[in-house]
Amino acid sequence: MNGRVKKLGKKLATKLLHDMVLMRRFEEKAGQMYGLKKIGGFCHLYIGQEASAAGSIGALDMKKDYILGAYRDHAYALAAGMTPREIMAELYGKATGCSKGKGGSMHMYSNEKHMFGGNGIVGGQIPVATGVALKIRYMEEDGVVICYFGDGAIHQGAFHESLNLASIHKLPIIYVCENNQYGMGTDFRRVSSVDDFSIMAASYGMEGLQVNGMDVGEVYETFSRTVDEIRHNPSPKLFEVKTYRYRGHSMSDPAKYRTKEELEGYKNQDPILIFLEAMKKEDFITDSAYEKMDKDIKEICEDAVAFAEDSPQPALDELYTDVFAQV
Amino acid sequence: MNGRVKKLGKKLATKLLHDMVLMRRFEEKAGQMYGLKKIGGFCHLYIGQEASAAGSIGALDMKKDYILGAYRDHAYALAAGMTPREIMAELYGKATGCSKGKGGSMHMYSNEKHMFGGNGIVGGQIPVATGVALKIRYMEEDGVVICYFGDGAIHQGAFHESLNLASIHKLPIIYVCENNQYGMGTDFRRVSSVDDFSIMAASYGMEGLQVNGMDVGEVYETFSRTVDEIRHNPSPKLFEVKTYRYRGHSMSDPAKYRTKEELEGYKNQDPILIFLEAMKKEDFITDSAYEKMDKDIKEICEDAVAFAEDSPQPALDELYTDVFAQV
Amino acid sequence: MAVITMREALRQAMDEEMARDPSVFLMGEEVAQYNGAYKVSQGLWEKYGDKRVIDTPITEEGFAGMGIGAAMAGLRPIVEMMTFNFSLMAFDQIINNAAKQRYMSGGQFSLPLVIRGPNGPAEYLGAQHSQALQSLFAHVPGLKVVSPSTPYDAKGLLKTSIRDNDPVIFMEGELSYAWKGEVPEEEYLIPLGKGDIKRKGSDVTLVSFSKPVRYCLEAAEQLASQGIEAEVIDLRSIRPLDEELVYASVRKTNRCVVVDEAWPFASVGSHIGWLVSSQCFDHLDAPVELVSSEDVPMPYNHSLELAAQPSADKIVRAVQKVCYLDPDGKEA
Amino acid sequence: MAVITMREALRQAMDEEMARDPSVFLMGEEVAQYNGAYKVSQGLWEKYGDKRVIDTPITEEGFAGMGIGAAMAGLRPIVEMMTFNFSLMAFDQIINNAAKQRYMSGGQFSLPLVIRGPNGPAEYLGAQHSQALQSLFAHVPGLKVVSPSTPYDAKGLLKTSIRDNDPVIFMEGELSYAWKGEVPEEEYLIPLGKGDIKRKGSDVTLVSFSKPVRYCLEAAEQLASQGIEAEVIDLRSIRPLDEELVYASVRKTNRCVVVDEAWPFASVGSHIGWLVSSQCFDHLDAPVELVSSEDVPMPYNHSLELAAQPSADKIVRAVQKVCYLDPDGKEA
Ligand SMILES: Cc1ncc(C[n+]2csc(CCOP(=O)(O)OP(=O)(O)O)c2C)c(N)n1
Ligand SMILES: Cc1ncc(C[n+]2csc(CCOP(=O)(O)OP(=O)(O)O)c2C)c(N)n1
Ligand SMILES: [Mg+2]
Ligand SMILES: [Mg+2]
Repeated sequence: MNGRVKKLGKKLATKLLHDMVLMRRFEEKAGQMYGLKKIGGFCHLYIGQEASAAGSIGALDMKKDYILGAYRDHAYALAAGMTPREIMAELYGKATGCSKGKGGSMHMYSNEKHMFGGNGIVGGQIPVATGVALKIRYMEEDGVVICYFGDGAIHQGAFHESLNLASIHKLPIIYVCENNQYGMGTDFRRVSSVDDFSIMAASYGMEGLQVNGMDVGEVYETFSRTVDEIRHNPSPKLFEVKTYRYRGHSMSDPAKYRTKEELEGYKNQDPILIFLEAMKKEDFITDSAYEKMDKDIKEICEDAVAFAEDSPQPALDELYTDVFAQV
Repeated sequence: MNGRVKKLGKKLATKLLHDMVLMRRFEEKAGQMYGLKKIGGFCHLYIGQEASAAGSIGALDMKKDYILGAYRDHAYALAAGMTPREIMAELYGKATGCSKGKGGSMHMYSNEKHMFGGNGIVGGQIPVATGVALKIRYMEEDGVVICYFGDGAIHQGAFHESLNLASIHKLPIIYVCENNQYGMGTDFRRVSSVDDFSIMAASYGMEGLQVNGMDVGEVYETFSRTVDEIRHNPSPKLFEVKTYRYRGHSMSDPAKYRTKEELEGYKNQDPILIFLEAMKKEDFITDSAYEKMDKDIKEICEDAVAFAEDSPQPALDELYTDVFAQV
Repeated sequence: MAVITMREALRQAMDEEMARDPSVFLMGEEVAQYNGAYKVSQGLWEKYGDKRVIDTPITEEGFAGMGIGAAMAGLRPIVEMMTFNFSLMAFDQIINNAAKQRYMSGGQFSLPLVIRGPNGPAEYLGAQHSQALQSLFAHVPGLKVVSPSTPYDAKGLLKTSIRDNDPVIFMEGELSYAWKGEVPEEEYLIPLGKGDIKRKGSDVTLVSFSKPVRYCLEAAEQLASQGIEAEVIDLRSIRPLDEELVYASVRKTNRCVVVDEAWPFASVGSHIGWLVSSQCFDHLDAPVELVSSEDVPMPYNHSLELAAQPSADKIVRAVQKVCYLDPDGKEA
Repeated sequence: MAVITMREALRQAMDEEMARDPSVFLMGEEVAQYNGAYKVSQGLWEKYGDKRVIDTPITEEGFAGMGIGAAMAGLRPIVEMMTFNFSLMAFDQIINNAAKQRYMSGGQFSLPLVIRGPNGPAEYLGAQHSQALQSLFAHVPGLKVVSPSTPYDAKGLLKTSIRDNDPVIFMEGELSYAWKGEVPEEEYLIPLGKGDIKRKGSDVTLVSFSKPVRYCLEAAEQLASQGIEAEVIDLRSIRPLDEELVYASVRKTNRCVVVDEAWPFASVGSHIGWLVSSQCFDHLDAPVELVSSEDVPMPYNHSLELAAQPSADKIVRAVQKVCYLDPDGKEA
């Protein structure tokens, strides 16, 4: 890990650390506000998985690249450069939310920042992401799409259909199965006939790879290399990013289906913790600099909450807008 | 091939030959009646593919085993033991048809003979067949299901979902991709990222195999061995049976998408022709015995047509029956 | 009589039918070890084990089709959709196979299959997770569609549905699982296709099913205080539909409001609106009103999502309209 | 004016729009090298090549979703469903993504997407291949649904649909591709949401769309010989719906028959039946009649399948009914 951190260089490493801490603190705040009933419905937190979004989206150029994911989407939105304010306001259902309070936790969007949405339907985003990649190829651009989905989603037919389509059209897209070991309460091994999803790539004549999703350095390096390759020579890939979520599936899940030991085991390889340690060893960061970073980020999250609190509810006639282009 | 024919023995070889010739003559007759406008709609003929159905269903015990296929289903129905009369009458839409004239060419069914249907939706039968296999396992029986589908169908999401389900439940089912090289006018290589479909089995921790579908001996032997294995030790398999259809996709397809040479090339390895030759070499059949067999079969097909011609139309109130269990 | 929740009533129905008939089994996402996303299958896995309570991968098309095949082969599967929003993934299997196999085979196959799960608006979940989809299923011949509003009805109807030899789409109000009601200890069944008069009345007929029946009853209370006695008909099953019960009531009250929490266009609600309009043509004193959800995807914001749905207030206003009264209950 | 087929009119619309706008492209099964299963895309692949006329694998969910993504990113895809029967495989993508992305994103995304193909009863194909599925799409806010009955309308409406910034479900009568009609050489567009009076009349209003419009016109001829002048309204687009055109006519004729070749329950037809019943309540001299397909899966046998569908004769009988006449045209 340490050689890798050195290679990243101080600036980049600091950015990746910052992104992960922002995700962590933001999600903690969201969870807290949920507990205070400021936020309702489902709220799927990304805590534990930060290295995946930070490392992979960190390797993109969001001017030309695109991301799409499922409902556990706050962190992607942050990494794409959307503001904590507009994301928190969306969780609050406020008019200032990125989706005007009409989308909610599962539907973070920014056309401008190329975040093409969370999606509430397991697997539903996979064909859509494939279409975004088709547009890149059609327009002869050199962008890349990353499409995130879970270990539960990989069995959906939409996965199979999309990968074949992407392969025959040599589309510039990386399909990322974030295997956090569980789909709701189901250990992925119970509903899967294989335990290494990257091998599924072979059915589509595609490159497949397992990536350690607890190590942001490895994630960044792998994606950075791959994105570069795809820009010059478009073709789809399937990556299985091995990761873990610390919280329940959503806020209402007590997560009784796993042991405390298992959870603690993962927390010991916490992506932020180990990356911070490695950075310290490289003298990329000091304890006090980290504390400052964390403090600033916490303030950003507080500010996001304050912004959301103070923001207005959408007007009642917003109910009827945005159904069609013109009403 | 010859060693294989010897191993089959005269009786079995004669049966397989008979079954193939029956399919061929029946389909020729159906095509002829279609030309005479006695039959309308789509009519997908199986000519050229006979070794696949004859060899695989020949290896089943239709008292306990089951078959399901797509719309190119007349030959499966024959091999399952349904009568040429009820199949032809169904093509005519007559009350005496296996489905009372309500199903038609794509919907041959016999609950009694365990032919659980053709299906008009590409890939639609794959989950259904998986459920039939679930029933076998649930009831702790030792039957086996064969589910047929085409090279066009294998890309459907239903395929992916079903194979995973079958694998995690260790279901007794053989998924048979009859790769006749084309899905309608599309060469399978144009829409597929791999050219050997049997490798897809690996995504489901399943055994996969390519089988020469022009050689009924190889088909029979492979299925017979596999069925036996599954009866004792239930688990799903994926077989790609390489075959070829001589006619257009359906009666209305002029099949301009392939060359005459290609078609002739396959006709030179015609499954009936080569098997007949091999049987002759083994002294399992003489020319005159074959002529007699062929003549008898042609009479059976004539009889089926006469039966269909003479059969009554369904009564008009049949329109309203069979929607629900009781009306 | 015991007072239990809708959730518990549904669980009892499945439990009793599984105990009674070994060919009945349950499958779906999280139904076994997790006891169901909405805890409707609580305890069933512990009692019946892996064989009869099956956790599936997230593959609605695959396991719905698997249920269809198992039903054709003689089992009696209960397939849980975690919510009916996800059943759209399985739409081809349900419409093209479940609804048609009996017909296409000339009556050779029965499909004793129940597809059940929560349906209708939820809270703070947005457009993809908050849909009342009954109209899509009810449109299709070959499917029965049931949607109860009370624990008593839910239990009796689910038991009947499990014993029925046709595919039944059994839709449970996602927000009504905790609703309570009396359910007898002894066994009972409720036939499909029989509506129930949940409140007698002489001035207007309210026709509904599922969760909005409660809004109708609330509205009826409000109306009573204005001197209007509403008859509340709970259809309970949408297909088959108890048309005569509705017509008899409207021929008595001469006024009708249909309440359906689905979108209005080509809905069960507007269909009943047409049926009543044409079958009670000579009896109606006012046009049939439909109180539906607004014709928009469901928004996330809570005020907006409430505004999108039927409510007791909206029903009261609709009744006032068919009675030609202004909002104060005076003649308009 | 040139007389061309519906098939050719649709082809011209796509051709002209592809020539006009490089972001328009066509994809679907067999649309390119095979020129389309129903030859609607004849010649387009030869003209525009692999990039803009794309043969897809048989994966409706996959390529429909791909169209949605491409549209969100700025292209204008035309997705051909070989027939709409197969679109049920893509139902989740269409309902949960195409119809809702604009709303869920607070208006950030346009979806300039056309999903088109043949719809409605075919011949000798049985239950899975012979369905009129417009009601399923029309139920869902966020989708526009268009279904023309003449080559002229087909061309003008398809061009407008391709330029429209919302997802349009464009449904072509499978048995009407060879129908002929006049189409001008010069460019024209027809707005969505504008119905067309295909025949003027004063005694009864026939409301329909797509293929059955022709049956209405045939019926109107028969009725004219009995002294009944029917006004035939072709809705052309179902969503948006030209309600006012219908109401104005019914307020004039006081009688209405709706003709829809879909199943009756929760259909576009019964919805219009309810709309007219309630909006023209004071003008109707008889209940609104609906001539739909029978409420059964489509049988294969030809006599049965014809009996299952609307016909000019059935429409005549329905008109006689709303005019209180017996089948000989005498007062009943
Ligand atoms: C089609 C569909 N089926 C079921 C659900 C309910 N559901 C929501 S999340 C989820 C588990 C998904 O697990 P996974 O793909 O591993 O993603 P993770 O939550 O672990 O990030 C399920 C079953 C859904 N939203 N969509
Ligand atoms: C879901 C669906 N999509 C499209 C079709 C139209 N269609 C019928 S057969 C066919 C080609 C299938 O090819 P393949 O699976 O190779 O089978 P084969 O006809 O060669 O036996 C297509 C596209 C259909 N029936 N169902
Ligand atoms: Mg997971
Ligand atoms: Mg093929």
